[in-house]
Amino acid sequence: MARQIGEVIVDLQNISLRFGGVKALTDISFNIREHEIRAIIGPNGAGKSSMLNVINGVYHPQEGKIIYRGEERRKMEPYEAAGQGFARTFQNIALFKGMSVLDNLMTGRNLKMKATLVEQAFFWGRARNEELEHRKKVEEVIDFLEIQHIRKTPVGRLPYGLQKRVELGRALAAEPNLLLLDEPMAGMNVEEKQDMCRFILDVNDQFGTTIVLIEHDMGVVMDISDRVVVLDYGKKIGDGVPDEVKNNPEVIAAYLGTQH
Amino acid sequence: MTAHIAAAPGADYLSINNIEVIYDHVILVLKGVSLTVPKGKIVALLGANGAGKTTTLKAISNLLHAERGDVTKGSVEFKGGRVDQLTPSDLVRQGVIQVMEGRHCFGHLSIEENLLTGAYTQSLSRGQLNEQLEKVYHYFPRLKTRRKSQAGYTSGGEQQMCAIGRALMANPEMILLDEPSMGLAPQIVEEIFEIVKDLNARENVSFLLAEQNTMVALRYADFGYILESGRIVMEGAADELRNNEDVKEFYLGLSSAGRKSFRDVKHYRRRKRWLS
Amino acid sequence: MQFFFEILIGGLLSGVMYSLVALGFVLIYKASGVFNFAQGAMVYFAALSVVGCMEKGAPLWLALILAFFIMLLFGMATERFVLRKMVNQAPISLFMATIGLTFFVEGFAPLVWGHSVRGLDIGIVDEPIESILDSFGIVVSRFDLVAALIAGLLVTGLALFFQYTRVGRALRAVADDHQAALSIGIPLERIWAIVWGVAGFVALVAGMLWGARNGVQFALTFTALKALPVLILGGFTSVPGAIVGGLIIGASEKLAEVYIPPVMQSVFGGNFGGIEGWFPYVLALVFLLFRPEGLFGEKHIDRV
Amino acid sequence: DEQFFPIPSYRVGPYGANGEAFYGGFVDYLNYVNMKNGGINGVKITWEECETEYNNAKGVECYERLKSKAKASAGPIHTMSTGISYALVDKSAQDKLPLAMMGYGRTDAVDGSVFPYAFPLITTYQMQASAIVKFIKDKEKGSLEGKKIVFLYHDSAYGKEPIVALEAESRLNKFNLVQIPVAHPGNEQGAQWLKIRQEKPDYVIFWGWGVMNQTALKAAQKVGFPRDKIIGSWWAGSEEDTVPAGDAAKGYMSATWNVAGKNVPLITDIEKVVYGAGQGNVKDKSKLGTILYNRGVSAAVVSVEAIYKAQEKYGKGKGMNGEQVRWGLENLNVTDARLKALGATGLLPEVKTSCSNHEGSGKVKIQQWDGAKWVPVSDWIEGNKSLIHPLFEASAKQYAKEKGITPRDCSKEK
Amino acid sequence: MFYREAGQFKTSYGADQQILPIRQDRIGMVVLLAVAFLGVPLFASEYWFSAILIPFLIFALAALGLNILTGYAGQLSLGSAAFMAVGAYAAYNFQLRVEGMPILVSFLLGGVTAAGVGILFGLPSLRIKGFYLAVATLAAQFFIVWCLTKFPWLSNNSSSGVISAQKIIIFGHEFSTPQEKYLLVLGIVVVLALAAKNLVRGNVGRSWMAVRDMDVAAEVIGFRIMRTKLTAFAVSSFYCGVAGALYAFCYLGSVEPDGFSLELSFKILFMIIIGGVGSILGSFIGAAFILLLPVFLDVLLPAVSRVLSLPVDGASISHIQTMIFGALIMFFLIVEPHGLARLWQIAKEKLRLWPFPH
Ligand SMILES: Nc1ncnc2c1ncn2[C@@H]1O[C@H](COP(=O)(O)OP(=O)(O)OP(=O)(O)O)[C@@H](O)[C@H]1O
Ligand SMILES: Nc1ncnc2c1ncn2[C@@H]1O[C@H](COP(=O)(O)OP(=O)(O)OP(=O)(O)O)[C@@H](O)[C@H]1O
Ligand SMILES: CC(C)C[C@H](N)C(=O)O
Ligand SMILES: [Mg+2]
Ligand SMILES: [Mg+2]
Repeated sequence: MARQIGEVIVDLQNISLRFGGVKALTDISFNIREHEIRAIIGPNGAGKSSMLNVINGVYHPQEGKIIYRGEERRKMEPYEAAGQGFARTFQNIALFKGMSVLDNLMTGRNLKMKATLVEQAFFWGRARNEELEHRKKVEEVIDFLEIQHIRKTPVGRLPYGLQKRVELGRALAAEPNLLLLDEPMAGMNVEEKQDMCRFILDVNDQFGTTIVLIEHDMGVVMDISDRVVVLDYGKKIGDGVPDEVKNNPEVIAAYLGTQH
Repeated sequence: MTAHIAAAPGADYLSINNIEVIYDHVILVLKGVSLTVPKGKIVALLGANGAGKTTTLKAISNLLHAERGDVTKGSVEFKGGRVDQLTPSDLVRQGVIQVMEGRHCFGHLSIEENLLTGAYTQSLSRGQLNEQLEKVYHYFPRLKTRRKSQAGYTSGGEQQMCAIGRALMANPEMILLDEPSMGLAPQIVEEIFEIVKDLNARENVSFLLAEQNTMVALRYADFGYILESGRIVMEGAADELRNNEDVKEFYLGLSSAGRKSFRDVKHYRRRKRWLS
Repeated sequence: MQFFFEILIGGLLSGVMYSLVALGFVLIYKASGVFNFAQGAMVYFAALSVVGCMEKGAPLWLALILAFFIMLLFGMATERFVLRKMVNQAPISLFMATIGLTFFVEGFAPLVWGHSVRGLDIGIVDEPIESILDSFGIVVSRFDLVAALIAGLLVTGLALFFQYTRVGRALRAVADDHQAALSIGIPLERIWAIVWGVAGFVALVAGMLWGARNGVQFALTFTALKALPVLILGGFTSVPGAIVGGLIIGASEKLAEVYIPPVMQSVFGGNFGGIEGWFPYVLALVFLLFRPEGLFGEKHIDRV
Repeated sequence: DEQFFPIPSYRVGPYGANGEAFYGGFVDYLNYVNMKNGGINGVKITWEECETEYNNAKGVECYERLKSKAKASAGPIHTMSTGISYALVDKSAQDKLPLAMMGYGRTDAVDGSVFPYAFPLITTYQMQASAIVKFIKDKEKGSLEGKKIVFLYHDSAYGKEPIVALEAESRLNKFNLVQIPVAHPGNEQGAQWLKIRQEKPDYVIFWGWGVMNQTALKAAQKVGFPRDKIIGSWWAGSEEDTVPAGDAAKGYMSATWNVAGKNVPLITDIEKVVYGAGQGNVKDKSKLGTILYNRGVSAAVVSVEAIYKAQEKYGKGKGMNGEQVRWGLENLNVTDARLKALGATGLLPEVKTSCSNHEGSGKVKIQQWDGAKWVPVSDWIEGNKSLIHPLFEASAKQYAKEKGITPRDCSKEK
Repeated sequence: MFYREAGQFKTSYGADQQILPIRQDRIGMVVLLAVAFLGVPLFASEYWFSAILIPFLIFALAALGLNILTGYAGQLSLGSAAFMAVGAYAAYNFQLRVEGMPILVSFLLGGVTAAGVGILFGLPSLRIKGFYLAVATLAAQFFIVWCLTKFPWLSNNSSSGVISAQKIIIFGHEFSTPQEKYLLVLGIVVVLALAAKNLVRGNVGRSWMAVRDMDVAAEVIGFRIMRTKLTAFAVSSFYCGVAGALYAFCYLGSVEPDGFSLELSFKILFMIIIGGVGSILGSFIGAAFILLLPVFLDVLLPAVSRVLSLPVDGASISHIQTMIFGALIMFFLIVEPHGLARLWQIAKEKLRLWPFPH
């Protein structure tokens, strides 16, 4: 394999998160290494999505530390996380429904645009150059995901699977170094999942992007991830390479069931 | 295309005849779809994203209007009578209920209240209601533990269970299930299909289910239809479909060499089209 | 001090009058997620119907009953010709449709009943209660007390209805998601007809009291403007919120009107009265900064 | 020939009921002139209405629309709204169309040297305020010293116009003036009246409009303030205000520049001639003889008189254009004799205008509501001209300066 | 001529990102502008200028402003008239108090002042959403108008709060006839509309729409919600402010605070809803519709009643008009909740497919 799994970039230590009485996460620790594909699995309501939300600052855990590249991260807002190169997709698609695919992808590049309001109003100077330059980048993403034909379509009109792909594209457009994917393959058939896996692997491969992946399809998880962490009722019950996890009896009991 | 399944005696229960659906006056989505669901059977409606599965189900349950869609041709019959002009609630009273794709729980209501609204058409006594509730909780114990939570704050999977449970509260004879497995953990998926099977066997509930998870769907269904770009391209008994080479390759991810790892699939491989 | 209490009590009581109108908004919002701007126009229409029927010779009680049926009919017609066709549309479109409805009613009501300004005598004089005036030196109007009583009854009834009945629950479900409500068989048409009927009834009560107080005329539609801050303060979805919000707004605006202008005058010079017009809104706004969903409103759920 | 009247009127909206009565009377009189006399010296009167809803922007829109039809001939334009007339003052002068503001609008437009095309005929808010003070003073046996008067007003251009005058009066007569504004629309006056109750004034001068009027009367009743100590402006003194207030209105007084009732021969004649022929403009005949109806008739009477006057100068039997009518309005002389001939004795005061005085009268009556009708309780009272006129003359001068207008020299006008 | 794009290939992203990518549309726009600048002044009557065209342009500008806030950034506001008032009064005062202030700069500063006030009243939007925000913007509506009546300095101590706009003189030329005013307004509106179009298709526009469609996701992507919303309030109020200044200077000539009533705010809201929320074109169509409809009804109804010789009195006609106005609004919302601009778009889509139905 060409890519080299590197240092720990995000280290989560003893994270606990509560919503009123509901304990979404209890004392969870695990880490994410550079360039790896890290899967999070677990039954419904286990706290997987909440974990992602903690990582990119949507939720602030009551307890625990997040170490980012060796330094403890202070409480940060999602846009700051974005500034550090975190991008993500959502479990319930969170595309901007009223915009075209192209515009959705362009939003991914907002942090790199610097033109002022007035420049933009007159589409002049920096505004014009930026727009064209970033359009080029976005077109690369479009090519990569093979969504050329729907470039100008409002995303609301797209079928579910394509929306998922566009959402991935939006995250990619930001050229992230950490990509958080929340069930990117839910609601897809096998063929579409295969495509999606291909995209994820290629991103990981070509750009070295670190990926955190939540997924319920064990085939996918076992095939493409490097390490898997298993949550159940907010607690960590397993962590390791796929084969280890697959044979962990606790994981089998809580999540996989007997069929797998 | 018009070839009907050799249906069980008792004839067609639900049948759709050659319907065409247009959204927003311009977007033609279904181009003449016909299918039937015999009484007491489970029929799977398969197909890629955007093939029109959801649209078909909504055309049956009359929820299309709410999306500015229109059935412009064809008809829908249930128990021998046309139902395309009924309101959704009349249809529910007749026993046909749809579980919508994407959960659609009532976010501000608690899980239990969500379930109770499902029994709206049923005029039940307090006792009967509780019984009904217990039945649902029996199927989905997870819901019981979250019964007092506002549905909007429960996890994706919990909401999915809530939506299915809510439909069960209406004691339906026929359920249109749209992607029940989406976002559910594997063992819950199995559970849900077990529940489907159970209801089907014990209470003779018929199902029309739109699914992406072809593997599971075909395992539980009696018949299957495959929809592509708004047309039915293949139909047959479930085991027949399961053994069809094309279906195997494109919907089950199995080739003659068995299951391929997701890691090894090449992305230049393009789908074969039956129609184009 | 006595003056202060007088203002306070007067404010609380007129707040109740606002609550009455706010209640109509809450009902419809809670049950369908529609922000019904036409509530004010409905108050006008209801009051006009009462005096209209009376002019045709009906005694008050009969006029009230007739007006009730008229409002019921109106509610049903609204559902049939407008709302039904707009199921599942964006809230703002529905909101605009109700503004359209407002215009319609503002033209329709006087066309039918005539538009001269009329009085409405419901047999309660709006004079200070002597006994209170004598013993405390405070003016409390009998009329306002009656209004408060009626409002209290309405609120209790409606609150119970929403929380504990099958229909009440269904109404709340509809507000969350029209399409899902349809999918499980809640008959939106009927539900909406019911709600609009009830809202019509509330409008009738409000119209009767406001009409008796200020005369029956076009300006009754402005009662809506008094109700809006009450509404956001109490929370769009809360029946008790409407009453509490009304009390807070009523009392504070009166106190503000009396006590703030002199202060401003001493700072800027000039005459600063008339702050009643905006004070409730600013108060509500400040309030919202701390509780964005109002006192008793439902929290907005947004999750990823 | 024809004489066209552009009428930007309002019959819907919050003040629709008032507009209906006023414009009903106005149009009825025009019709009456046509039916009874075959027009003005044979010139048939035509008119077109446009609904303004008492809304400024709509008023301007209506004006523009009607203006194009008023090229050949144009009667005075009555907007019955201070706001709209403010917006039209400049435009009408530019278009050479006479703008009548009978009992409303800019007080300083009395100065015809600066405002050649604007006519606050008969009387203005400031003169009215002064007249009311005079009335009170008479009641108080000639002295207001140490008295307290509350001025309760609609917080708009309308309500604020008289403030200067009242302040001047309070300085002159040494009474204590307390100003209390009411926010539009004025359907809540709890706080204001409680404050009045606390202030215990001797009188309340009341400048309300629309729903504010009934509400005030009801609120006064609620706090037990005697109604016969409240004196309203002439826009707060019509049946539309008192009837809905019921008992609460009894004893309330207001100013007016026209009387109510059908005992004016002209009104009965209109009823006979116009309504007899089924050509009446108001649907609800009970409006005939009300304050606002009669006011509409008086407005029409003065307008028609101006056209007679203009025809005298520019040619009998011809339609008069805006400029000519303007001259007519500026040289009005409606004497009691003339009023008598019209059957309008006592309906309105005598009017005599000139270049420097576009008001022409400045007289009001005080009337009182007896529970069923308005009864005049005074004769024509003239405000304190020497006090008030300098006030608006100064204001007019300032306006001229701001706008770069060179005032006409009135001594050169004939 | 067929309305097709066939045969028009884009060879650069620049070309693809043009405002009007289809050639027929571009030609149409040029023709439209030529007519507006050259044709109309030749043929329109004075009535058309001062009663229809000027207010149309001004309202379209205000609607554009509101559309930026409500349509693009998703913040429902009922206070646009107040921001117009700020613009009008600010421009008036700049003219009045600063010697030799060029009028166009006054308009601009009027807009800037309104933008400042807009930001102030936009602050609550960070916490308050939806209808709560809408009602809260009423605070701006009532408070601002009240301030303008209460601080006489703002209206140069006019006893009634009414201001009369100064003369419009640009480079020594006085714009006094309706025709000249029309051209001035048209010029300003065209420039600002173009700027708005540029904004909404650029990064700011995308940030607005992102926050509108899903604020959490927008923040996760890196947009700062606060800055985005406040920019929207500022730009929107700027447009409303300039519109207000034009309203006072080029249309009414004199205004009073009460003229900028809630009713006016609603009217502007109507325009964008009927025209199309989130559409620049929609603002224009909406303004035209809302302004012309009453005029049309005014002319039509009496005519109809005369033809049918129905004995309807003036008041009834007015009432019927109000009814029809309301009914039509409901009708359009039912037929196309996304507004007339959307209908136009659908028509174009159909035309593209023509003669095939789908
Ligand atoms: N409200 C709508 N307006 C316009 N087009 C729509 C609408 N809903 C669906 N479509 C279009 O109709 C087609 C079929 O959609 P449908 O949702 O029925 O597909 P599906 O088979 O259920 O797909 P999925 O597996 O993704 O749920 C899609 O191309 C979609 O873009
Ligand atoms: N904002 C919130 N407020 C209250 N409870 C919450 C909130 N977010 C999550 N929860 C609760 O925390 C628990 C974990 O939720 P989470 O969405 O992380 O689950 P998940 O593992 O992603 O499940 P799924 O696979 O079903 O998506 C759930 O019980 C959920 O109800
Ligand atoms: C009838 C109107 C002229 C009175 C009104 N309030 C005004 O002066 O504007
Ligand atoms: Mg999740
Ligand atoms: Mg689907």
